[in-house]
Amino acid sequence: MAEAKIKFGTPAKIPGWINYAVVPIVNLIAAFLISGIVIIIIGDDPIKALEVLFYGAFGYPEAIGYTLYYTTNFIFTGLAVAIAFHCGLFNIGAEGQAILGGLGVGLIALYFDWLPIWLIIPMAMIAAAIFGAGWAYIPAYLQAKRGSHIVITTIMFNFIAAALATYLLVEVLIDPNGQSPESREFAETTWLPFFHEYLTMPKTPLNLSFIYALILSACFYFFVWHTRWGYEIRVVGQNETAARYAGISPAKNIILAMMLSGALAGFVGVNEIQGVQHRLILDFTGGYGFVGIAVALMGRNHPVGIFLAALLFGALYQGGSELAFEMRSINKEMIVVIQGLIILFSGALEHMFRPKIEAVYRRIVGPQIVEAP
Amino acid sequence: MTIEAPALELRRINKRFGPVHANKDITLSVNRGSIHGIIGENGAGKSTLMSIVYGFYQADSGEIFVNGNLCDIDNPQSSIAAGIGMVHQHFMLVDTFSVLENVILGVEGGFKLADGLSKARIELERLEKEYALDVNVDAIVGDLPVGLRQRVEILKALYRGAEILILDEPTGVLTPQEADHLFRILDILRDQGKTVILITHKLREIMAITDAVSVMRRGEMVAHVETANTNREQLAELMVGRSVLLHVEKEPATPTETLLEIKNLNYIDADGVGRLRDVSLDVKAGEILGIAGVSGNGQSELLEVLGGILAPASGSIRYKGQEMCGSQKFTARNLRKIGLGHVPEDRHRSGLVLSFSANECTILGYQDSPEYNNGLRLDQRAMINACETYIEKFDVRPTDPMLKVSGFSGGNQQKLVLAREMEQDPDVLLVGQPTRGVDIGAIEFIHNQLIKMRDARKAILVVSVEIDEVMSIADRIAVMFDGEVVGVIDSKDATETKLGLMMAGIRDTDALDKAAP
Amino acid sequence: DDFKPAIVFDMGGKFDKSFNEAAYNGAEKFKKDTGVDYMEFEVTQVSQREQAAKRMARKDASIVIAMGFAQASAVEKAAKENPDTKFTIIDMVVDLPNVQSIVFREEQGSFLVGIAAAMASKTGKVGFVGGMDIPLIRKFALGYKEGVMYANPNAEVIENMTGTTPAAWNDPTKGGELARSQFDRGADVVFAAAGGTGIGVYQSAADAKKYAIGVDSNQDHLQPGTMLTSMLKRVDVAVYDTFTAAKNGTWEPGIKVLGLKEDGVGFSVDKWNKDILTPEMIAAMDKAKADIISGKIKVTNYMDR
Amino acid sequence: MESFQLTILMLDATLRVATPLVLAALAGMFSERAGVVDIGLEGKMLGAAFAAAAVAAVSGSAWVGLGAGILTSLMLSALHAYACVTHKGNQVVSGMAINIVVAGLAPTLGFAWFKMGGQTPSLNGDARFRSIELPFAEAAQNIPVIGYIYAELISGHNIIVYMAAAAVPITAWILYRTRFGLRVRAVGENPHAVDTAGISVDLMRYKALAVTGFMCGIAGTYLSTAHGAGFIRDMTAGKGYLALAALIFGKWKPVPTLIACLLFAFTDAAQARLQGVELPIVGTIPVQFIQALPYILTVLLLAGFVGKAHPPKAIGEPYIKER
Ligand SMILES: Nc1ncnc2c1ncn2[C@@H]1O[C@H](COP(=O)(O)OP(=O)(O)OP(=O)(O)O)[C@@H](O)[C@H]1O
Ligand SMILES: Nc1ncnc2c1ncn2[C@@H]1O[C@H](COP(=O)(O)OP(=O)(O)OP(=O)(O)O)[C@@H](O)[C@H]1O
Ligand SMILES: [Mg+2]
Ligand SMILES: [Mg+2]
Repeated sequence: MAEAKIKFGTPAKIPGWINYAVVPIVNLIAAFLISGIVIIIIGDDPIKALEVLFYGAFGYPEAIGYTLYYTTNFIFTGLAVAIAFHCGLFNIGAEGQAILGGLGVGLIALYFDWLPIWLIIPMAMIAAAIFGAGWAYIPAYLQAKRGSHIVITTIMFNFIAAALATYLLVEVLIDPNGQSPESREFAETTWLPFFHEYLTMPKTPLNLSFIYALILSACFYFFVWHTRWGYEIRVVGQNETAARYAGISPAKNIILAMMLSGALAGFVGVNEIQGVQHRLILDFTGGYGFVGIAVALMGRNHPVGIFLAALLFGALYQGGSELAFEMRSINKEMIVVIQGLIILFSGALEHMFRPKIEAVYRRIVGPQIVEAP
Repeated sequence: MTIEAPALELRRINKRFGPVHANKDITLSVNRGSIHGIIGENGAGKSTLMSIVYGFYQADSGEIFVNGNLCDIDNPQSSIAAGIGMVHQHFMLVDTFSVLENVILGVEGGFKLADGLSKARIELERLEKEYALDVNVDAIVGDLPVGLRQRVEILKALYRGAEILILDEPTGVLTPQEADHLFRILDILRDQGKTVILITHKLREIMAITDAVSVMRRGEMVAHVETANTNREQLAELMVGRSVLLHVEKEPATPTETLLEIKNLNYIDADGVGRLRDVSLDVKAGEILGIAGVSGNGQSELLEVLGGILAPASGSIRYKGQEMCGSQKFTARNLRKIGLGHVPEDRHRSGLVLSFSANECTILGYQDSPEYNNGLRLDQRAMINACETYIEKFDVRPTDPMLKVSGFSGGNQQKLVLAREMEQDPDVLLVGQPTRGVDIGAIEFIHNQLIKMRDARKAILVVSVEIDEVMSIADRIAVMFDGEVVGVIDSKDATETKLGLMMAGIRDTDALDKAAP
Repeated sequence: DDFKPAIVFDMGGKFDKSFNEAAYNGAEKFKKDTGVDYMEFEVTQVSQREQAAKRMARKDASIVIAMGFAQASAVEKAAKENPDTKFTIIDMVVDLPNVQSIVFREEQGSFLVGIAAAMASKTGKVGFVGGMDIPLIRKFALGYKEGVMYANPNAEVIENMTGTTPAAWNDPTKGGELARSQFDRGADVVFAAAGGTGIGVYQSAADAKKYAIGVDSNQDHLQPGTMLTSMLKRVDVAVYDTFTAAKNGTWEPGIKVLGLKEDGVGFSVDKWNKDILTPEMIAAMDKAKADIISGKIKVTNYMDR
Repeated sequence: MESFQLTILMLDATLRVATPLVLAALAGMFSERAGVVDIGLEGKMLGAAFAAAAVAAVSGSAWVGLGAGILTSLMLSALHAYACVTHKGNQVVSGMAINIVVAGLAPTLGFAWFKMGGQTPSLNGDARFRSIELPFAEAAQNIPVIGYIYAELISGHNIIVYMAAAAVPITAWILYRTRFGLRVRAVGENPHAVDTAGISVDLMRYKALAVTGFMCGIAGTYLSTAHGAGFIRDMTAGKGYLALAALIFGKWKPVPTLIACLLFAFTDAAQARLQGVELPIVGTIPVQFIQALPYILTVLLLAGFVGKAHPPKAIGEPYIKER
């Protein structure tokens, strides 16, 4: 019987640090191992590559500035995708919403730059939110009222947003003295303060948006888990019938969640256009909207997770550019491969090593006997 | 005397789910050609045990013998091969498929479907005749009422040549007529030499149809008895571990003012079908109005219209004298504010959000009540406190308000929903299927709570397909048929036959009187 | 020995089959001829432009070439911060004492190949396929159109742009379809200024046995037999010369305009198109070239409208 | 007459453009009908396009290239299955990861092998699938209307276009008339039912994903060795996502999906002809708006005509037995 007891003894409970630290680290190691093999195949030194990558992301103040600057974008798009997820919606349109957000910033900065600084800066940020939210509103409305599949409509709206931006920058907003499809530079009063203006650190694109992203993350947590509106969004996302039973309108919440999502995505425009570029340009969204999907999913739609995932991708972007710079044989395609492998191992294959790690832990700790309740 | 090997024998089956020891050293022997009942409280481990027999789960240890032979059952395929069939509590059917397609899934007999389908069509016709299991084999399963879906499940098992048929709470969702029909089918099966294992919470069914009963409690097998040598009281006690009152003790009602008044209510669904037709009813403070009827005759729609979920086409609904139809206030949200409680028919579909924790579910529908809100903030402390109170008052197990509700058993989930709606102290309470899938210990408790509310001068409307239940708790009974109220009678005058006739749509009072004893 | 040239490619990457690749070829040639290696970076995110320019400066680059108009503001910032570093930007003007700006007169080269297109066309209809609709591409298109009209005032030019996202530079299937649609409508010569998308255009022309005109570098070898000629934009030469000048100490800031006169643009005559590009066409183009240089023919620069 | 001919030529273009969409969308149909979301269509196509072009260039045979394309796509599909079926990983993330890895890996390998900047050599001769003239096409050319349609629209495509055309009825037949199809549909609707019927859910999903990989391989091969003539990085240019949209648009059913693909392809062909055209009243519409037209049209159609879609019920959920 004793033997049987041991056999059926409840396995020891797996402590949090295994799940939240050991497993992700093992996943990352696996991704780097495979990347290393690819690097060996193309004839370079993987250990050095890893060193350069890490050094490039965190090794010196400028690197950290850049890493956090990228992180900022990923926080915005990660939160954007996550809030829609909480409402059971798959927002692939963060990219287009970010374009519109930038447009909102640009219009305010270009046409209202006579306003005082304390007014124009928040106005531009609000415009980003309104434009992003407005762009998300149409697919949301169509989903809520007409049942049009939001995945398709948001994909389509990405293309339409790109077309709109190209048109405006080529025909309307283009700097009359310039030749490239970008607007004139904004007045300095519209710029967000850079970190390096206030802290002793080298010049980097890191600006106030980063703090703003952190504040929004806290708001996100509070909103989703500690307000009735967040609660209602989650009910709709988990069980629409229950929502209707509880007097919660699915349509209203779908639209609300998507507009919040669009507004969050629009803030990429704040970071990029208002914070860094100081002029409207094309392609500033740089795929952040798509990577936001991976960030949200890897971060379990929770702001802490999203921050960590965003930091990972920020580090990859910045460390990757250092890598491309320092190592001749590693070009931008190779960086893409490494990023893909990390998404694969830490995202899609995240459960691959978990049982083995847990088994190892159990073997070390030994079984515990717990009686059924 | 030749000792025939039992059709099914289990020896020392153990199964754990994490910390829960769902099956502890279970031993069971089922005779061939018998109907064997298994009873036990919610979460006692019945479904788990049967899932092990069917190969859906694997036991941590133990042995399974079929017809005296040790069987290594590690997936449903080996169990099917051993002649075991199972009708799961939640049907394992593909809703978008036809009956025929569902039946042949897994035993298609060849790459091209056409051959298998025509073969199955013939075979099914035979089976349907032999076991009185008529269903239209070309119907889409999703369109069928539950009773018929269950027959599809039985056909599926028989088509696979099942000799031992396991049914997990088959009558939980059936109307009495459907249940009777099922029992006739089971009888035929037994007569044909098949073995049936029946899991149920309804002692009446056990007494009516089984040959032997096994009782489980908290993962253990606590008793085996011949049905002939036992009675309901004894079984109830074995199950719950204490004596249970099987009848509801209540004083006669003393109804006062009308709190809910429905006049000429009509509802037309999305397909343009009239689901409620000129329904007129009233419920007074201090009484329970029971709505009986075969499911699908408009009761569900009535509840949802009254709950502010569906919009009526015409008619009048007055809550506490306030006209609701056509009013801006006629939404589920506002009705709750006015003092309406609503326990939905289906706890999984609408009453709960399964992925939420218990405390989050306790505010479903009341999420904007000041009680749970502190400015912008949802007051987590208040939510947990409320949940703890409910858990304590309604004896919900487990007792942790932070647990996900999907981890609670059906009976305990039902208690959580009831607690939520009752503890808001509504003046009018709508209750759909109060005890569906709930064990008798919990049934007793739930019924007593409803009576207590009645005695606190609340108006209660209970929809149930269980005639027993309606008769024992309601003061007046309205019977619905095809969207109409066939009649309203005092429960003192109600008999099973009379209600049965009304449920079939017969209004003729003479016939009713004649039917009366 | 301590001469350290550097080059920053833009988003298309150094293998974009046109502009950046031409620069890459120039840099490679410089490396081969002088044995001096160069630093390089391919921009993938907009913010990397500035980062790259500054990093090159910090790494003590002797000369930094920035490819493409989009790098203007990055170069401006980096040049201001590093007044001792030499910068050369191609395709755009940045007015700073340590910046050299090289711009090409694409319209002049396009004008010439427009003449060839009009002369080679039997139907009097010719096509143009652009990548993204941006001013630079319109500059090509406008010069081309004027050249076509110059040679045949009755000719018709069918103009198509590939897309509105950067994917438009790398969509050969779409390019091929656009070309076919122009052929369907009667065009029989097509000029592509669309990066990698052009590959599909040339393939389509080869499949349909129509003529195509390459762009930036000499692309005649891609489909020998149907490549009428290529509009050359000597980015490779510009890069090579810039490095060389910087090495020899003859590099000078200011604006450098490379047109027909400077041999900065032109058309290709080689073994692959010698059977198609007739002496009459070459003569006509040479004459127009002389007239443009002398100012007799004015080709509109889209940017100066 | 001329506008008739132009219409036919435009439809002809529609078929060419629709081919990879149809193949990829039908490929996705198997995966999604089996309950596995596949946004990795893009990556599989790109991988196949690369492998096919590379192998065709080396071997000189388009058919060998096709084999390589299919094999590559199958391997990527197996990876997707390994992540989402075996390890219950998130299907969207897995698809995205595959897209990203392939987008980087194909040019990296291409550069290493061919030293042509990530491109493969231009394919010609047998290394490429050529147009097939159907019998009598030449002769029929001059018969008005019918003959012209036959010669221009029906005849003169490469073999993969015909494969795509055949793939629609074949897919419908497999899905609705065979045991495999029945099980695929069942596993996407209710995997528990499939499991209790004694069929392995995981194995079914692997099989369905294998079919997806197979068809995606053909779609990718088409891009680089039939429609185009060589691989260039990112050459799928979003076709995988468009195919997915067509699949959803077509409500996961073969014929409506085909129609959606044709619609996308047609608007694409039409917009090429609308660019710069002077329209009455509005004048010349900016190119960007013409280019956005297919997308705007799709949204309008979705909002106006296509009702609520009912996706396979179990889609996106990894199957976990002990629920
Ligand atoms: N898949 C599972 N994972 C974890 N625990 C489980 C699982 N299935 C069952 N359990 C636990 O095992 C115990 C027995 O459950 P089981 O479903 O067998 O009960 P039951 O007797 O069928 O109850 P009911 O009468 O409500 O149907 C319960 O405590 C339940 O919480
Ligand atoms: N993931 C899980 N973790 C813990 N227990 C679970 C889990 N899933 C199911 N259970 C338990 O398994 C048992 C059986 O689940 P099932 O869905 O059959 O519910 P049930 O109790 O029979 O309810 P009902 O009769 O209302 O359907 C329940 O007691 C439930 O508590
Ligand atoms: Mg059960
Ligand atoms: Mg139950």
